[in-house]
Amino acid sequence: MTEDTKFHHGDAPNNAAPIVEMKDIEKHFGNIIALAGVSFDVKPGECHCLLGDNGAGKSTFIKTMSGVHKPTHGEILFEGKTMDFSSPRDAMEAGIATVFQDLAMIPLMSVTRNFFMGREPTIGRGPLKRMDVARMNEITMTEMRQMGINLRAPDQAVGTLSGGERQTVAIARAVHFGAKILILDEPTSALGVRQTSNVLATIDKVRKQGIGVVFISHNVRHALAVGDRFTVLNRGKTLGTAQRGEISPEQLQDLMAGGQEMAQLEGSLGGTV
Amino acid sequence: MTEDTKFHHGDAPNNAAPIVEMKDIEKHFGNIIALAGVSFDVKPGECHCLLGDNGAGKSTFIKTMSGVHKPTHGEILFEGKTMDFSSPRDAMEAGIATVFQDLAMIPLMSVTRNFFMGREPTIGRGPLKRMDVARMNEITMTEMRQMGINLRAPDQAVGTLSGGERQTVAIARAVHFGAKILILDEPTSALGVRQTSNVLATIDKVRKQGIGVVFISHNVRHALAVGDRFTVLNRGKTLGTAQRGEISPEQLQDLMAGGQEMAQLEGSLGGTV
Amino acid sequence: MSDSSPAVDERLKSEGLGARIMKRPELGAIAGVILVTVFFLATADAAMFTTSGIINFMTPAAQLGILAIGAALLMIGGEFDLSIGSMVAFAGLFFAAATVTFGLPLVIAIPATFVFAACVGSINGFIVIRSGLPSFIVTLAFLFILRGLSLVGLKLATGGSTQLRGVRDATEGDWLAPFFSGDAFGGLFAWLAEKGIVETFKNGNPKVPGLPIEIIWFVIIALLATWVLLRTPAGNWIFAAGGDSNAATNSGVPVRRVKISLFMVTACCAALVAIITVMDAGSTDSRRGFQKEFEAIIAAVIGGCLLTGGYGSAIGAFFGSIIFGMVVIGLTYTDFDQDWFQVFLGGMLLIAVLFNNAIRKRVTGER
Amino acid sequence: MSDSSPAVDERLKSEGLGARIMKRPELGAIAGVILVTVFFLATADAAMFTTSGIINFMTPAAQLGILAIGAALLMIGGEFDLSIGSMVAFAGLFFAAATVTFGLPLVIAIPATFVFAACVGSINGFIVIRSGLPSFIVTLAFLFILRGLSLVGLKLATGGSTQLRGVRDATEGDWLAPFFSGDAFGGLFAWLAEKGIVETFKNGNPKVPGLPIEIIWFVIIALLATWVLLRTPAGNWIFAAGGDSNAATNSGVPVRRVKISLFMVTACCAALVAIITVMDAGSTDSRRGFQKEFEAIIAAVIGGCLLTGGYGSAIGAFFGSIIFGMVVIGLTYTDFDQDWFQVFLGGMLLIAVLFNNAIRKRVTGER
Amino acid sequence: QDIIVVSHGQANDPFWSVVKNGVDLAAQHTGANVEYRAPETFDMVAMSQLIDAAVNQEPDGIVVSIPDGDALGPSIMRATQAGIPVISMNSGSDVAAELGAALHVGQSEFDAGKAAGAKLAEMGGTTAICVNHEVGNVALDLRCSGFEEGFGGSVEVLPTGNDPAEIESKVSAALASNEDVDTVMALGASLAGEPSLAAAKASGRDVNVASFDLSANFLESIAAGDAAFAIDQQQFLQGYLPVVFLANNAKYGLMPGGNVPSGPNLVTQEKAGQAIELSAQGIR
Ligand SMILES: Nc1ncnc2c1ncn2[C@@H]1O[C@H](COP(=O)(O)OP(=O)(O)OP(=O)(O)O)[C@@H](O)[C@H]1O
Ligand SMILES: Nc1ncnc2c1ncn2[C@@H]1O[C@H](COP(=O)(O)OP(=O)(O)OP(=O)(O)O)[C@@H](O)[C@H]1O
Ligand SMILES: [Mg+2]
Ligand SMILES: [Mg+2]
Repeated sequence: MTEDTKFHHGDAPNNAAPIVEMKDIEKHFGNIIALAGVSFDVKPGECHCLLGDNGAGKSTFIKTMSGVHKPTHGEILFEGKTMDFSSPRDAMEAGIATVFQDLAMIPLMSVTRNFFMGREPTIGRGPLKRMDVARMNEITMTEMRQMGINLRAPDQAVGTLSGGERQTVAIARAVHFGAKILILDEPTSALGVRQTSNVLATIDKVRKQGIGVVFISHNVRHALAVGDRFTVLNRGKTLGTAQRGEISPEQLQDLMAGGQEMAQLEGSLGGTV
Repeated sequence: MTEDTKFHHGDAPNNAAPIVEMKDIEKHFGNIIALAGVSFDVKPGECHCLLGDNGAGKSTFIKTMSGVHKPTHGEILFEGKTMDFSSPRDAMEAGIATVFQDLAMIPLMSVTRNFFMGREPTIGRGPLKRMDVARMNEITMTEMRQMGINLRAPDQAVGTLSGGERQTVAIARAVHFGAKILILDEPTSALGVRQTSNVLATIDKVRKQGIGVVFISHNVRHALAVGDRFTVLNRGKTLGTAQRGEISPEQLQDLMAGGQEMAQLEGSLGGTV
Repeated sequence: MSDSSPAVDERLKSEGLGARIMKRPELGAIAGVILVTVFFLATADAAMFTTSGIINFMTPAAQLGILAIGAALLMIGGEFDLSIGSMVAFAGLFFAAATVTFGLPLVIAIPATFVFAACVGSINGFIVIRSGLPSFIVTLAFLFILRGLSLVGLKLATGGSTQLRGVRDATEGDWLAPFFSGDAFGGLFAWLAEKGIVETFKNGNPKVPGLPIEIIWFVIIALLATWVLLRTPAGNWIFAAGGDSNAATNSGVPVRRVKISLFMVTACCAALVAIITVMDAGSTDSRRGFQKEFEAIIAAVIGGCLLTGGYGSAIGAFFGSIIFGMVVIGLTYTDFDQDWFQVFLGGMLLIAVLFNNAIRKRVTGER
Repeated sequence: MSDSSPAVDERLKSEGLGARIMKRPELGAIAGVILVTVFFLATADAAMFTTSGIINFMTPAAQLGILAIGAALLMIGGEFDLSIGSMVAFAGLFFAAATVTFGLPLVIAIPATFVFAACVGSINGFIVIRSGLPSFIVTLAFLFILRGLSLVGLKLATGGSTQLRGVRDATEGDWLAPFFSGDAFGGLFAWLAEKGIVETFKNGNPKVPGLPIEIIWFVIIALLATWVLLRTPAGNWIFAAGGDSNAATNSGVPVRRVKISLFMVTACCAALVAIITVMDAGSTDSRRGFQKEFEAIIAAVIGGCLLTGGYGSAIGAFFGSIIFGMVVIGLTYTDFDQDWFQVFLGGMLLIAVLFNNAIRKRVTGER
Repeated sequence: QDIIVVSHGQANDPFWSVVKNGVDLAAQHTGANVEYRAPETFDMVAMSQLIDAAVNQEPDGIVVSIPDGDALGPSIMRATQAGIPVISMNSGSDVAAELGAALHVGQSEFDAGKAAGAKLAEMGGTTAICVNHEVGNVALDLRCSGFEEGFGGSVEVLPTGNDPAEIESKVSAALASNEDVDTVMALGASLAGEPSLAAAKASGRDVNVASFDLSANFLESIAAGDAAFAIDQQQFLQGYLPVVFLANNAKYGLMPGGNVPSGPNLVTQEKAGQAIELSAQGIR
């Protein structure tokens, strides 16, 4: 496992003001405590990795960031101002685009319709204002091809796509609409090797444009490949945040496992799973 | 990337009769050709990896193996006899357990009920025959703990579990019921590092018991860690099958990418994504 | 890999008894029952909550409830049956014709009716499964077909009338009759009346001759259905089939068999109601059971079943039927003008369901 | 990364025009229409397919269809409205009272009726959204409430009767009236009759005085709804909201606003039917629109809408209504014993839907 | 005094709303506390339960309609055995006495149908349709079969729904497919009579349309000579009289000695004018 990558890191000034700052977020579901006080921020142009064991609360956390859940307790600052997103649409309009772990796609609808869901481009005006279907189809096919997926047709129903194709639609959509912050919840989990490297390259690209990226992954290697900072969650709490270079892959992997010992595989996987 | 692992490989005699043999399978959905003639077999005690790009047809292929789809063309031999599973239940009764990519879980039902869905243990008899709820809960908790997940309660609805927790339920279930063949469609995609190493260790364990394992993954490292043979699919066709040791990780990765060039990441990920 | 489960998970808040109870869909509807009871205690004639009054509203609730429990099982299993109302008429005709026209004894007529109903139910189920059409449209067709056949059959059996009478005479004295008609525990009630524990009319007759048999069936079926749903593999399959029939099939649940069986069970529930009401009324006509499919679904939904399947309970349907029965009959004990009846009926239903929902959310802390 | 898309993907078989057409849910129902037409061509009196016969069955089909299209939009959006039938009665009362009792001109009465209906619809929607209860149960409550209020309101407006008359006198001569009542293209039809293209009575009058205005509304609304569904962002949101409201919300679709708007649209469809029928009949009574909610849902489902939401089309509902209207009216043109009416109705519906389904599967190669 | 009326017709049915108006007026006149109850649809089982509910309240009298003596018998007998005076109205003249009812106010549906049939046959009808908007409702079925008997000629029952537009189309269809039809008998004036009339007019043929019960619009058509006649059973009296009887019975122990026939009363062109106003007020 090597750390010298072709991506350039650390360009983002460490002292830039964060775009989003989450302070001491708690989230309870009935009697279940999913988050027990987590603080986190994202600065422009950085890729902040959120890591942690299964069930640590990563998805719950980014869902409060993108307006899906209201935090039970805690404060969200967006560009310095207290924010209270009442719906994901609000968050989106503020410039936060998210790839959810469950992808948030409608299986019965076509790829194009899913791609532009909620933000359809229109042409014409007055009563003749309508979706620009031709452009929508074209954008969809192009963006998907850039991610390494050749769709047969833009009107195939998402429910009939393969797992990786579907995930790619969600990523391409978020990238297309991500204005200030791009949140990716395990975006590469179902992707093939080619698509994965495209996604990692894309993360690097959008970061260079000054967009803040929140990247959740279970793959230490993917995280280290693109991450500038690493925050590890465990059982609803933060275990700490590390800068790139401050921490070794093995240390990071240990933290991600929640400090518990792992099965006897170390050797076979060259240190990191 | 190293190839010497702690698992023992190649124990299964290469000349053992395959448990399942699939010959020249084709599958069409309406006018979409998902599989264009794929042959494949699994022998007892081996882990046969099925690899390939997104949309290559891996999931479709294993679904024909586990009785979900009927092949449009081709033959399935189970223990030497032509088999025509009319439903997944038939396949299951023959001893094939599957973790589907979409997990096949009912979100509104509890973990325990999902775990035993279709194969509930009972106690009592006659009209008093009933599910052995206490035992079911206990088995569920134990099996999940073995995979590295501490559930809060066995009656939590699966829909409220985290992505990785949910995937673990599906894996634990298949392992618990897998009698002759265990099919795992990207089982580690949502898992944390600890859980992943547990799953890989589990694959090794069941293989030692003489069960044939079909393992689908996009992670070359995971495949190489446990695989005995590797079959690569591309656009609905087989690119070929290789024995462990006959092929280098880089070659394999190239095959999985469908022979197309990858983004400029090679360096950063130490050769394999 | 070997970390032992901590005795108490720090990620769980402790939870009151109330929250634990209210989480069960089968008990949520109780809040509605209580609200409706309080409302009628305040507004209705005191006669409503005497023994006879309670039995009076429990009788229609029980008849509806038997259907509602069948409908609830089917809804949990992910399907509808709109033909149960017509099935009541059709099975009623079959049963009445068997006893009156063909003079069969109950011991033959009753099983025959059930078998017959189950067959029709399985046809429903078979078409739904084979065609992949929504059960809504298939059973809707049977709503019309069975209703039409009841009319034709009645005219055949009676030679032109749409009413077939004489069932009471035909079944009188049959040893099976007490299980399907009349009142149970008549002696007990007479004794209670003597002791002054249940009310009597001015002339001394006990106001309640006994516990109507349908109430007993209702309770038995509710318990049985609850047992099946919560404690047997079949129950697990029903939830699974309704929750996501694809996932269930892929996990090895025999979804087709489950669904067809549920259609048969629902049809048998309709047949049971048909037998009970025909024997009680002594006659049948082609309007019997009219719109009962609708009311059964209402009761099941009030009781917390989801229309989309996979969630609900038999006990919920039990209380849902009681709420519905209480509101419908209860309003007649109040002084409201009949013109306003439907307004109140709708309002009460809405308030009961909203209340039940609000209480549940509050208690379980859900949002 | 830069592989260009191959001109023809080798993973696609070529596909006939038939398959491409049948894949669209909006056109699947055509097979049913054709089947029903063929059936009646074979069995019914020739009068059924004369111009006057066609208009005769198209009129109820159109009235139903306007409701069905509203219901279809709502169903695609994932909700039900069981109160549309009662809404027809209630909006009819409102409209009749506005014109007769208060003597308002149509230019005020009609918009007022629509605004009023939209308000009631939004109340429905608001309760559904806020409480999270299934719309089935909420709108069911409004089914009863609105029906009851229509009765109470009628008695108030008339001083005791359940029929409010005089609408025709009150609206006669109003310049807006021709848009909502009577027949269009009267001149054209007279001319056609003269030329012998449409049939005439023996005395030379054309048998058809014109095209009933509801048919024109029906077609316009079907086209409009199709346009909205297929070509506007709102349509995309409707499909998304019904397909998976969680996923839609998370993707930034304003699901609440979409659903509340749909409830308002549906209520306005009911109001339109109310205005048309009240002006045509010249009177309204408390039974107007009875069970229309049910028929509207039937028509939408025949036309391919899924009850679970997220799938369907307005054109499907259009053809579904025509199938339903044709079967209901068409059977009167046949020689079948009318006792068998419901049996045939159910059977025809089932066969039409099965046929349509089978054809679609065959053509698209789906299994 | 408390008096409860249980009928099989819904309050929003135009026919029964007139009965209810009669009940309400009687309540005013006698000062009794009267309640009107009916099941949601024509449902004998539900109706028997409503009677049971009424008996439980031990009123001073119960008024019932009896469309099915078998189904309602036990409930009615329970009332009479409990010493509650019962008067039957509208339907059930045949079984009323047997069940212990003090008397019956009403007309036999069958006889009314027969009278109408005879009258229409006399007007020259040979082929008729009987528009039944609620098939299986025994009261309506009886009207049709009575009509069939009285009419003598060929009669076809036309089953329809509850929707005026549908009824109009169906009558049109029936007229178009059988050129011989010269008579249409509707079973309810506003629901079926008016649309039948519209269909008959549109057909351009000379068709006699008659209807059971009254509605203002239909009466106007009778007055204008478009419709033949309407059969009025003066159901206002069926609501009014029993309540008055029972109130007086409770007060003074008085009760008439026999059944009161409230109809039938054929409203023809001459008599229609006067009925229109009353019908618009819900009295006829
Ligand atoms: N709606 C809910 N109701 C109850 N519990 C919930 C709900 N959503 C999440 N949880 C619980 O909260 C915890 C955190 O879940 P979350 O999905 O945030 O984990 P995660 O870190 O994303 O895990 P993974 O890596 O497996 O995706 C889990 O234990 C889960 O069971
Ligand atoms: N039901 C279906 N209808 C139409 N096309 C389908 C259907 N199921 C799969 N396909 C298509 O078949 C191809 C193969 O799909 P499959 O799910 O087998 O891919 P996969 O190899 O599992 O990919 P991934 O790695 O992304 O999971 C895909 O292009 C998909 O779009
Ligand atoms: Mg997660
Ligand atoms: Mg796959």
